[in-house]
Amino acid sequence: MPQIITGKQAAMMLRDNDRIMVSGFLVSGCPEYLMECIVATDVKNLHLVGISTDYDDRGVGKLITAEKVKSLQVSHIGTNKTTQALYKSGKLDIEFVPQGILMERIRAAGAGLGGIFSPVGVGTDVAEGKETLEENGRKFILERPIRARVSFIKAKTADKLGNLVYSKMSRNSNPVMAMGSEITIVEVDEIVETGEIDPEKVVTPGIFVDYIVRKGE
Amino acid sequence: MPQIITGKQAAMMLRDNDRIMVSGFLVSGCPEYLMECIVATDVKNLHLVGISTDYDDRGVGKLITAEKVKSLQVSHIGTNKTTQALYKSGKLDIEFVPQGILMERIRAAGAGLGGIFSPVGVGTDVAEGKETLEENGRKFILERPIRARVSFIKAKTADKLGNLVYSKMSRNSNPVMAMGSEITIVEVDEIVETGEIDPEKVVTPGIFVDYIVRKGE
Amino acid sequence: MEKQNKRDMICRRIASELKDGDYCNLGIGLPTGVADHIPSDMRVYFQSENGILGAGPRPESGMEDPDLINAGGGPITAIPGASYFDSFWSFSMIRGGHVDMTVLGALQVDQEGSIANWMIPGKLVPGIGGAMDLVSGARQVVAAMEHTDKYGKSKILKKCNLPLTGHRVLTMIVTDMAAIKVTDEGLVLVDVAEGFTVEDVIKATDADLIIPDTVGLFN
Amino acid sequence: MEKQNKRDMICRRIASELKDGDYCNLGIGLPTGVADHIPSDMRVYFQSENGILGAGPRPESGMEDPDLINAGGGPITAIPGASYFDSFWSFSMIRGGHVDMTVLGALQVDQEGSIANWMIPGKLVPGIGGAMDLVSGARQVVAAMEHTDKYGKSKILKKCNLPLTGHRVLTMIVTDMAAIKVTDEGLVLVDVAEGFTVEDVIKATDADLIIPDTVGLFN
Repeated sequence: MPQIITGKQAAMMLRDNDRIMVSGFLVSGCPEYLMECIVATDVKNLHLVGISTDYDDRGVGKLITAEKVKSLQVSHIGTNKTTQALYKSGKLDIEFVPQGILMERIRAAGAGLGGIFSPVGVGTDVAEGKETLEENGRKFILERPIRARVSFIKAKTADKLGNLVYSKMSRNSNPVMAMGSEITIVEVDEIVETGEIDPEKVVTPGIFVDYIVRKGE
Repeated sequence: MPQIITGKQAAMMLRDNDRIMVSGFLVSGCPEYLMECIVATDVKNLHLVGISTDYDDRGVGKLITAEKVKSLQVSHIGTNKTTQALYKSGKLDIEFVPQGILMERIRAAGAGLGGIFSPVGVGTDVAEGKETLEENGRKFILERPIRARVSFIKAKTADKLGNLVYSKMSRNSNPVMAMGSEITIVEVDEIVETGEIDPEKVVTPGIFVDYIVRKGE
Repeated sequence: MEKQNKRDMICRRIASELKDGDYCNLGIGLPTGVADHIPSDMRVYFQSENGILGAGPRPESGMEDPDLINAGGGPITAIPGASYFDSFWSFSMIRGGHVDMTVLGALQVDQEGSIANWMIPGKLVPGIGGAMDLVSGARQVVAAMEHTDKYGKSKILKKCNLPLTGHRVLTMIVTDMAAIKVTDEGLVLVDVAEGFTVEDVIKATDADLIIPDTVGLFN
Repeated sequence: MEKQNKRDMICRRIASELKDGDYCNLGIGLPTGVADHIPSDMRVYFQSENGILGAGPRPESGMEDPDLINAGGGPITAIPGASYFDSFWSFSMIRGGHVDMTVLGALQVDQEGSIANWMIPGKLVPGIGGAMDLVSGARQVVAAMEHTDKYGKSKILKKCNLPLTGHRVLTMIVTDMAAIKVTDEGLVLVDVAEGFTVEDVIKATDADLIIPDTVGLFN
């Protein structure tokens, strides 16, 4: 069962060199308030897992601009000039992961799998050094789980048991990131009473949520 | 885009020796009307993939009782005496698959994966002859995708684009089976106009559905 | 002791291992009774692997819904705050270590922490169901069982001889005679059931037992 | 020809490959235009990998929703019958062969059907995004691109020298000069763009082209 805490309390859970996941796709579904709370702390040298680094001044990009991040596992940095500059100057380590495979690797961690055989990137740099499997003439490469210590995610509504509902396309990486870390902290627009969300509509069951932060609090 | 057809038309698509998947967990979520339509055909020697074989006279058990099935990939047969008797007398080949791993293997087929490394059944008969992976002292076994030619699934409501909504716990194996076969045929209680299902509530998007049968038609 | 009393005692002892806010999956048969022994001031959320978190008690007669059933097919209800999901996510939840405890019946268990509960070759072949996933993934894996079979032979063995459901997966074994923790060192006798002595338990157990200085009592 | 006219021509030619009822994913940039050239009596459903099936056109100004965006971050709408899903299922859909066509921009393509579109070492490193998943899974993989770079050099090579996005994955290449099918035998010139001859295309192409007896025209 989750606890309701403040954004500051959430940010203070981080330690230097922590591995974190931050949800969202070009800001949609990103816990921006929590990003601001992290920027306000002294934490440094974070390892960040995310789909992209959003924009210089928006979304998870705020962590990059505030120089909180030393390494990344990410699928795309094209919308963030700071990320690109830091990468080119060698100040940021990046592992580029195909977007769907990033989701698979996080889900593998959250679902207790040892890895998956992926058809993506066979014959490209992504396949280098990875074990392969061949079946009916198709080649697959072994992709390992990606875990973190803390996931920061964003939902529209949580009930007090942590059941989550998202707004439209903002769910993107949220459901898998809710599973992939030891601790999951969700930023929400509103918290409703238990029982107010129809069991059919719950997208992320509360079992995956450890802490709830109401945006701005 | 799916086509609306009759149960008889759906059943007539089957050929002897076909591999099929049938959804449901102890009848909940099973396309029972389609089972009756298949029983009424001459098709034989089906290979059946499912969570269980339900009961002798209900659910997918109707195919077993009608002797339409020659082999099974299944997690549980304890509720069906006919299945157990046929198995003991050697008339039915069965591969027992742990229930969650059955879902993973079907999903792997539907999602283009070559396999997954599973922690389930390590050190048991299920692991026999399978490749292994060791990581941080934990062992995993390679589980291969399970595909079929036709999936028969059951939803509460479909719109004309094949978007599906399920009743309560009846979704069970439906969403993964909708992906795992070349052809997916869904039996529904009702068909509504396109646009009547809220995009947030769609559980199985229409892209996975090829044919829709209204129950009883 | 009557059979129902025995069962209640086993389930009560297992329920005492749960903490407020825990998520728990109960196997069919004997384990189902654990839900009846949760203290009223404690919130425990029951997961059923066929697709619900927040399973509630059996509905009143006439209110059964065929799409609200437990893993044994029996009718259940959904408590406020419940959620439905498909079997793919249900077992992801289970295997990924998100469920705090699973309680399963057993044909045999052994001192390595292995459990056999899915078949007796040539006789009983119900199949694996969700048990193999559950024992591989839940944080605590508890076997709920009778200590001996109908011939008085120990079901807690040095090594299981039936096909295994899980190899070295148990964290606890609770029977009508004893509560036993499974540790890296072996089976530790924690409590004996009222009416039995430590010696009784040792005598009725084929497996080696580690006997600590103090052994508790449960009833 | 003006740049916009060129782009329209490329997109129109690609749109003509789609069938009624198809599901299609459009990459950012040039490919986005394909949606504007679907005949009005044809239903094509657009998937955006960030989580929608049934993406509709840009909303009117002031009606933008930050949670309704395409893969490039631009505002979109949802058509009646649309569905939302997370990225895990979105890419399962893509990799599993459920999407009929993906259209992607390209820096280079080659006669083996390989495509490079995610980086120029030392210069441009936007990252992979969803492109690698898309080329590995969609039933038809179409490159939409200019035939030559700004120095007039062919972007259709014997072998790509930039890091690959996909190895032997393309089914078609459409440029401002030609529509080319990728086959097991090599690149087959299907159509030339109005204003060009077969000879023009051969001269502007580094890759070997197979020229069938009849070559069509598009505009």
